[in-house]
Amino acid sequence: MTTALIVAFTYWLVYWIDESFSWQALVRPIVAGPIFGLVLGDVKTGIILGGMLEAIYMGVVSIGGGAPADAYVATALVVTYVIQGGISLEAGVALSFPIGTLARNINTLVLPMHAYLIRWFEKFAAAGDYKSYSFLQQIYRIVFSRLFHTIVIFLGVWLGGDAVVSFFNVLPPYILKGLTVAGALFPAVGLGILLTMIYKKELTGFMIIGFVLVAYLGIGTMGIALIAGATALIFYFIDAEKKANASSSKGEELF
Amino acid sequence: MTTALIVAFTYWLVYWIDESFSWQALVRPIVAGPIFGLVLGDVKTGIILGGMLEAIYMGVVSIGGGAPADAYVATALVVTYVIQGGISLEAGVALSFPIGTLARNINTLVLPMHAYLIRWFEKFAAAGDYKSYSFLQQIYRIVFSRLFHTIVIFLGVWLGGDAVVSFFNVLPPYILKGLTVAGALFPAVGLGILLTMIYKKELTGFMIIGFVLVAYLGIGTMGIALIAGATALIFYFIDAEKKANASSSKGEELF
Amino acid sequence: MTTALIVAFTYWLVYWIDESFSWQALVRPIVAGPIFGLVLGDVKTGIILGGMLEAIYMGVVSIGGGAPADAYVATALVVTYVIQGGISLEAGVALSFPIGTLARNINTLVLPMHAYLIRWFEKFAAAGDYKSYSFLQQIYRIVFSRLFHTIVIFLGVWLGGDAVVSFFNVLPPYILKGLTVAGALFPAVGLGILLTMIYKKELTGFMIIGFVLVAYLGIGTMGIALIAGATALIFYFIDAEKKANASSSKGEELF
Amino acid sequence: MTQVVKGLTPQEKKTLFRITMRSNLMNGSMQAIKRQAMGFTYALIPALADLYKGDKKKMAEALQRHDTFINTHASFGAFLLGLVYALEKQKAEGKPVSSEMITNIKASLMGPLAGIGDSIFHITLRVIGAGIGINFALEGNIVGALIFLLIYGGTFLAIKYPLLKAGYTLGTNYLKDLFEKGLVQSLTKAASILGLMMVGGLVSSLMNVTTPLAIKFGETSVALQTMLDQIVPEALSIITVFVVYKLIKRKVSITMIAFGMIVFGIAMSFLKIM
Amino acid sequence: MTQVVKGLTPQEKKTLFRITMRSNLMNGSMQAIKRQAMGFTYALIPALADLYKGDKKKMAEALQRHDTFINTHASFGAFLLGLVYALEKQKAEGKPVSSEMITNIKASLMGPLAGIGDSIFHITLRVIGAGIGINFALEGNIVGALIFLLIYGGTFLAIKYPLLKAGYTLGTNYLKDLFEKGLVQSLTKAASILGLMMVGGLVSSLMNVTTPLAIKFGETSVALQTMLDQIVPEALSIITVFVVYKLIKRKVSITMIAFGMIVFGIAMSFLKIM
Amino acid sequence: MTQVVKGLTPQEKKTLFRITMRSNLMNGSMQAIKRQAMGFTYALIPALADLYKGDKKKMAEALQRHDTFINTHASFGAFLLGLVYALEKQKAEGKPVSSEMITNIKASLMGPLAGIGDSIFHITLRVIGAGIGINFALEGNIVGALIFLLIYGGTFLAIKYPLLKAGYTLGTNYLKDLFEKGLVQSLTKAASILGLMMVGGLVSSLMNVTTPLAIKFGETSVALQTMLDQIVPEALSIITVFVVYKLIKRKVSITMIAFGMIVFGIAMSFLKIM
Ligand SMILES: OC[C@H]1O[C@H](O)[C@@H](O)[C@@H](O)[C@@H]1O
Ligand SMILES: OC[C@H]1O[C@H](O)[C@@H](O)[C@@H](O)[C@@H]1O
Ligand SMILES: OC[C@H]1O[C@H](O)[C@@H](O)[C@@H](O)[C@@H]1O
Repeated sequence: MTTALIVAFTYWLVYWIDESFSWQALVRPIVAGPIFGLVLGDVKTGIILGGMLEAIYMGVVSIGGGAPADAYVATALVVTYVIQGGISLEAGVALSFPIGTLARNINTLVLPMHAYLIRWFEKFAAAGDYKSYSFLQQIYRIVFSRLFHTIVIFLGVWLGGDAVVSFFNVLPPYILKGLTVAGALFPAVGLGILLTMIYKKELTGFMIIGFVLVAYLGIGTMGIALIAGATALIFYFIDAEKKANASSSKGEELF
Repeated sequence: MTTALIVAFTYWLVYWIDESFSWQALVRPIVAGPIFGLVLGDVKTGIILGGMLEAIYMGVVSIGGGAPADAYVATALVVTYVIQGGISLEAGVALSFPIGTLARNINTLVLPMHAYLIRWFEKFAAAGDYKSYSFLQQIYRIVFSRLFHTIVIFLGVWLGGDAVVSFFNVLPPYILKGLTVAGALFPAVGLGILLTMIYKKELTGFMIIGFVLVAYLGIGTMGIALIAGATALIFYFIDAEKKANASSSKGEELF
Repeated sequence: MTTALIVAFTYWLVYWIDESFSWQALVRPIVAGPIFGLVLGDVKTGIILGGMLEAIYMGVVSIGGGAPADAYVATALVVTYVIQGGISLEAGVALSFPIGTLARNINTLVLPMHAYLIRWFEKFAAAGDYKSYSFLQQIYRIVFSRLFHTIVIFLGVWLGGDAVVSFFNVLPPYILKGLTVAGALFPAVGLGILLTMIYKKELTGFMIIGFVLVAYLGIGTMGIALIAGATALIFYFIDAEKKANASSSKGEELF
Repeated sequence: MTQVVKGLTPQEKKTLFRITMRSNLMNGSMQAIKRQAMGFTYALIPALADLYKGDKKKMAEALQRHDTFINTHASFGAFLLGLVYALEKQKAEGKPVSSEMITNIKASLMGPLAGIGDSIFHITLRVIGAGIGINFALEGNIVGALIFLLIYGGTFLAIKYPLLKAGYTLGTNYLKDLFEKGLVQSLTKAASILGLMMVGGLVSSLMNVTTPLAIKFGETSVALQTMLDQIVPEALSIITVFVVYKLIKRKVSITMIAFGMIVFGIAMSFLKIM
Repeated sequence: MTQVVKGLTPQEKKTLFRITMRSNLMNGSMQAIKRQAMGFTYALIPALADLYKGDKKKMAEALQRHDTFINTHASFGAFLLGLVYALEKQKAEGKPVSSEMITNIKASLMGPLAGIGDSIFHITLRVIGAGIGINFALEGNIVGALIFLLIYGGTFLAIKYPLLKAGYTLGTNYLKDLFEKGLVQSLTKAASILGLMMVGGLVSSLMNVTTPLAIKFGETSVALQTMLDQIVPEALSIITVFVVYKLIKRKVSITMIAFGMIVFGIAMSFLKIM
Repeated sequence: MTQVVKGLTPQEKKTLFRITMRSNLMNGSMQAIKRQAMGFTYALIPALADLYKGDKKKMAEALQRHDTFINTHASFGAFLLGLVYALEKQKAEGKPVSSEMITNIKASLMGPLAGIGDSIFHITLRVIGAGIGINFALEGNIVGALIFLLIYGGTFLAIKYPLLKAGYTLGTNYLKDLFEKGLVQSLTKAASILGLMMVGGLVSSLMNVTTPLAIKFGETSVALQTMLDQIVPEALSIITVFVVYKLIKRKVSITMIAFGMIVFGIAMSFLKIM
């Protein structure tokens, strides 16, 4: 139970620090792995496992609030199971997937609580009480934001890896294979959310061009960023010039 | 002569079916080969020869009405010569080229007949007699469309491959080599016709870009189709917006 | 001293011929090398050395008047040093770099002289005396253009390679390495000058696209020239159409 | 472009279906003079019959209006059939749709549609289908032919009705836009851009004109083709297409050009230039 | 876009700095309902305090104006904070800046900024940082984590203040332009172009949905994936994104979609389709 | 742009030819102050002599008008000579062509033409010619020099007259268009687009600034260059060009910059940073 308390507290503290920058950096496996390794007395294993988990979770990022798995919870529990429970590194990595996917849904479970807190903010706003508004923001993030996650971590460590491991061992192989397949689909969630935010049918052509440049020419994300930025610049100035001409009948030119 | 009749009839029938969908599918060597093989009692040879001929005639397609060789006539005769005349597969393939090129010109020879039929259509149109117009369309395609081709096939089989082979055997090697060179030039015919239909000097730039994407970046036809479609979309919406702004002085925006 | 005179005269003559076409062709190492070899009695060495120097100076060109090294002076002296002074081909090539870089600055040293001549042109122009103006152009280019360069060549050959070589031999290795590093930076001079002449912030996007096409897709200079030409055409016609629509309220279309 | 018309009447549906069936004969009376003039008119007749049945004079006008040169892709042409059906309908209903308007739309869209259709079907899908099928065929496996029929032939047929409906929808719902905002022009231009980019690409992917010429000096030799490739790859292919284009513009017949190519090819091969 | 405001007053500087500090908590009270509504408002409070301190009513209006759904990248969102600060300032000074205007600008820019920020940080820099760092990590070297923090985390922090200032400068110096010439629209459109091109690219680089299905005929077999790749590579990835997009549009929850993917994945794996 | 003027008079032809000849001396009195001012004027004199022979005052004005800073590619500049000849002719005939107009056109086109000409000749053709020629040269074969002269030097000369004529034609036939429709601006913009895209490409193809620096931690080490390449390849080259551009804008002389580079290079090599 001491271990459970330590890991849970570390989970909360690191999240709190990371979140103080809206950073999503300390909570990545590659950083969080060593930290949990440190508090559990085996930094090296933490580092290595962090690297292994990062390799898997590299593409699982929170876009539009839509990460399909919780890499941070998975890292916390898996590092603990390996160091304390003595399961192998590989088994730990295999475990990380169902854990991460299940953990993602804590956010959904605590939604009613969040909905309740939102109403407080609205009250302060209506009263023009910006000081209380600010204060609540602090309370929210420190106390409520990861309350349940922390409890889950505590329970997960307390109940122990054995229970979890034995559970996954009885699963037929196509289940784990299926989770891998699902993993390949997950990034579509974030992209889908982004699309609902920015898609306009008139601009479909640009999306297709971005796709072709990567799929057919393998131009890489940075290359596509440069091309996209350049294209945006070009169309911005075309548009700006058009607007300038329209508003001033004198027909002055931007370029 | 029975063989000649069977092959000629098959030629006409398959063309008729294919043409009932404006399909240009059954008449391709890869499909027509097996069919002629079937009626001649050696499907397997038909299939293989069809594959070999398709490999050669893959790029010879009717664009703008401008195919430079008749792959279908070549397939009919070559398959027959190989199965019936006992010449080798390779010799058959070599023969296909001069045969296909010569056969292409049947269309030109029968042009006066077509010109005559056209006037009938015009008469029915002027009389508003759409039923006779429709009827003539059926007669035209069933009876006249491939009348001479069918006769040529009949004669070609009747006179036999030997005559044709011995004719080509006396040719010096640079002749066949020259036909290959000509084959490399042929696709220019279809492309040239297409250009006369769509080329506008103001859009030259787009043609160059399409060229560079394939010639320098090897992007493939489907990739270029996607890029071209995307570009067309972009310019369509730019144009449409411009038109919208021009027609409504209120300056409403499409995007 | 005869050699010095011959080499210096050759230098002046070849420059004069080349310059009669504003050519920058005869003065390239690959052509000038054989010529100096010829007058020094060893064409073969001249050809080979010319090739070696060209390989090094290939990227060193005069853009916007901004070549960072004088390949022609370097060629003249190095070929002479190798053929007459008997130093090795490789040593000659190594020498070419400091020589070329130093020689570049002769232009700066003689600037006051040029400034003086400029005023003569201005006088003739003010008088509408186009004949004298033309005459002065001839005098300028034949006599003054390379006067000091020719003297430098004369001195360089007269004093001999030994002096120069022994000078460079005492240099620590990082100096020559440093010159190579500088050589990699030099093309930035010409590009920087060009940019001051054509850069407009509204067109930055096009520059970025050009960069990406080469840096990420390795499209080559000719490919980029085609793409750039095509893009320019497209935007020219878009612009022209816009102008046409604006000037004629009848809304006639260019395309 | 492909919105579904919600309130398509049973009559419209029936007519659209009948046009689709008849469009199968688009290439039926193809010849070098008026190309698919009769095939196109034939396909349109169900629509004309609906609209002008009672009126011999209008029917004659309509038949004559369409019995003119047209050349387009047999399957993508369905889009044009749909659009023209919509136009004829508006015209029959008394809307200000002139005969010229219909003719112009046909003339301006047939080329781009041919470019798109030929690229997708005659070139891309046919080559993919044949490429996969040939391996089977060479082993004597009939599956090769079937794969080809599926990939090329199947899509060819499947696409007709949707395209026809899309054309009709566009013509019916957006006619006002199409004319008032000059969107037909925009559409034509966009289609031409699409077509021209693909033709540009096809010059490189479809053709491969090369020369074996080499310049020899002593021991070293330079292949002319290598030099050309360094300047502009496929330069000879481009020149060939350009020459053919110019010849056609000058009314040289296709047959003449094809024969010319054979003579030229034999000559070049005799001279060892190509 | 990134010109430096020459005459930034000490007060403005102080406020900008305080907004930057507070913007660190942008994701602080993130939830699925109003996302960063509170984080954004919290970050803006130094500005609102300056402008509306004396006036409870205006302060309440401003707080309520911003306490609404917003979702953007935590670091690129700083640009929006700067722009909104400038708008609020003009509004407080009596310029014709309506409440709707501010809301519209937020609504139209948050998506594009998210697209850009997510692409650069969540995807590019994170992957580069992790890619380099992982090698060290697998050897048990803590440097891996530090490299990751530097490349991804360092730039994340470093970019905030400059972006905030750029947004404020744009809002202050070019407001007239922005509105009169419709440049906000142009900006939004340009940002959307940027975002959409990157999303298009990400479909291919981020996803890799494939099928092991093969069609067997006798000895030869054709992998379905090979055929798909020849037609459109990553076709299955595109379809997946499109389906998810449609589901979200139809208000299916993210959790449902994620669970559905797991169920689907297991089913496909059971059936050996994927 | 390259239409042939049908009715070119013998006088015009003669003048165009003489300008071509004289344009060979374009770089003749090149110096850092007014660059090709005199070379350009010298080349134009046959035209000026035709137009203003009788009129000393107008001749003086014309000479002074052109005896000003100009810097362009010696061979592509011929296009500008042709255009200016046409403008001077219109002016001499009393058309409303002002002196400023001529100066503006020269100023706006000289840069783009330099960009295009330098890219094609100084860089592309020279590198191709040299690349092929060097192999011969290294074997002691004189053919290398000849190939270079042919590929680079031959095209350089061959292009002058056609470009001159194209410029003159454009100026003569489309002058009305050019001014009324603002096509000179369009032309300049198009030329700038062309030039800038090529300069963008040249940064990558012409330059290759790298660093051998590596960060070592225990056994593993990361090459800084590898990291840079993953973020933006040729990042150092871009920075170098940008710094030089800024220095030139701040009036630092080319000589200073070149010397600075040598000092910098030696320092970097001494410190093992580059
Ligand atoms: O997509 C924008 C934004 O959405 C949510 O706020 C989170 O997923 C962030 O990580 C992401 O940057
Ligand atoms: O090019 C359009 C069209 O032209 C002719 O009708 C035939 O060659 C068809 O195969 C082709 O699709
Ligand atoms: O850049 C244009 C032009 O500038 C100067 O005149 C010289 O460097 C030429 O070589 C160059 O072509």
